[in-house]
Amino acid sequence: MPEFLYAAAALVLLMTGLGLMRMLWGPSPADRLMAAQLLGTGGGAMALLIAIASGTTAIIDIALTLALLAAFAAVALTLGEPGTKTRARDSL
Amino acid sequence: MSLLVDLVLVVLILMAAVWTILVRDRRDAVIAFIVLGLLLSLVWMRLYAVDVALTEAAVGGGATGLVLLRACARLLPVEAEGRLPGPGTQIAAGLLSALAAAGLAAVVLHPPVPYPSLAALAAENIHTVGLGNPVTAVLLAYRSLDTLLEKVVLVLALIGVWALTPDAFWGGAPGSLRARHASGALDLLARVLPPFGVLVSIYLVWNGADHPGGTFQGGTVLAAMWLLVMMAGLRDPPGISLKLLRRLVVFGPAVFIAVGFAGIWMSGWFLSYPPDYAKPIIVAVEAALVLSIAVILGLLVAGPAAEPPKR
Amino acid sequence: MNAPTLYGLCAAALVGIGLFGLILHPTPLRKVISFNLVGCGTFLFFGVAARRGAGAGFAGDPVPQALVITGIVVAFAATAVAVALILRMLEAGVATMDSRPEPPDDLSP
Amino acid sequence: MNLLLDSFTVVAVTAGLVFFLAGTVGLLRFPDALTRLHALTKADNLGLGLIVLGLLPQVPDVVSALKLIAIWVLVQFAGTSASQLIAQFVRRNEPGP
Repeated sequence: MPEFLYAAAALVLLMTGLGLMRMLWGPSPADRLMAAQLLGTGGGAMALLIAIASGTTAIIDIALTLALLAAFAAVALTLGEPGTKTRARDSL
Repeated sequence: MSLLVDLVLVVLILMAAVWTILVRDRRDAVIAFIVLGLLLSLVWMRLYAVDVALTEAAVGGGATGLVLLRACARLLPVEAEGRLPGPGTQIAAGLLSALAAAGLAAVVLHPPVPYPSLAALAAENIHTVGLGNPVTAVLLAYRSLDTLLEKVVLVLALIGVWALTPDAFWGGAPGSLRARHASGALDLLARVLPPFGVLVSIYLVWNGADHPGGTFQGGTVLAAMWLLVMMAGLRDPPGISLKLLRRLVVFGPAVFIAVGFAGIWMSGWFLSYPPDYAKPIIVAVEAALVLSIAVILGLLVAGPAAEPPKR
Repeated sequence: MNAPTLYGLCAAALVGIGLFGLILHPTPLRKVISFNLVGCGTFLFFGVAARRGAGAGFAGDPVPQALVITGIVVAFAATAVAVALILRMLEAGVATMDSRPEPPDDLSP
Repeated sequence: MNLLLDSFTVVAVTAGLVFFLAGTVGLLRFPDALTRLHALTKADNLGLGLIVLGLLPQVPDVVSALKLIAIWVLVQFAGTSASQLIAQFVRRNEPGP
């Protein structure tokens, strides 16, 4: 069983990693962020698979932290929209 | 089979790193950097450093990305990215960097035998502090002076950021973190997620005594939740001259220093704990620190004051 | 080739890439990001050292791990200070590092 | 019994992998940002969900099992909110059809 779970972990990482091509292609920051989002979910899934495969349950906590902060980058992106002059003024 | 996971991870990391450097738009570079932080936390997991993986997931994925993206929003758009140096300089820089990397690779490929390790020493005395997690034991018992000074560094960094406040705004609040466009989804997220975040943060600190987790991880998660509330506009950053805020900032380090001096009185050395009470003292110090860390990290992201003080 | 060696080489490459970016980019924010890359590579070295120093029943030497945890938080604090400094420099109309003056109407009202 | 649980794990995890594959292919091949977002959510919901489901028979204790479910619920919630935010971002920054 561990061998299967390790292989599944490698596959999840490989597939979500291929999704990073979208980070390279863009075109918009939203597209790039989607690649990051997919990798976040894939990374969590990979952590869970390895946690069970290796019997290290502490690794589950990593997936928990990743899940908790999964939306953080998306929120930060809406913050990072190019500023207009008026907005720049009240952010000073 | 498990080495396959490592190979894929390394390839992805190098891809993200190269992209971080080469991409033209600085916001795209920050997104690549966030991805890199995420991948690195998976690497730490593969290196059996779960404590570090938790820290990297919280700081790399959350706080650093937020600081950088916020800065991007306030800097000039793409056309002012600045000119890259000429091809000669680029080649020279590339050669220099390759040389540095090759030197480091040589160090990796020829490790000393036997490999230096303090694991045996750490294991020898861990029963005297009553902790099950060796990393927490190193942070708060064996090398507690380092950790104390690190807290002082955090306070100094906050003073450094506040010192950049323009004179007219001294005592006011940092600029609002509120997202530019109101969003129901963000509002909901900021109302529902923080209770879970607080729970996870307490769990990480409490669990950190015997299992991976601890003050930094808990504090960063707590700070991230506070920032989420501020970004949704439910609360704005507090004025930097607020008494309660300043007390919270120094509360953790102050408790730590007090415990350190109590150590002189109780067992003869600064920051030494009496063996029978070591664990409760360490957990109390951690609980005090986690609040201060959360407040300091949140305020570091919020930045210097940008509004005139309210009188 | 075992996993720690692989990650050690990855760390060396990260430091090299970060160093290249640090020299290449004229704008301060990109320099800060590049410097963070160098930092990531350095931390990864500590991780490799910790994994190689595994012993006494631990899967890794806890001392380098604790150092890295401290390091990650301090690196974040340093980044926050650097970013605040960059924004303040722009506000004050100070020239950027490639010594071309910034247009003063950038951020000031 | 053990064999049955193991084969359940294999089937569910494999199904999860298929949804991750679908998410990646969609993200790479779909023509515009909103359809790509649609593909992404499939990996979030079903990919992770099926992997969690498949791992449940293998976890050593109840607390870990509860954590696994909590992770899935959190990702559901965070993923949904993030998708909304990204979609709103896309609508503001790209003139739609």
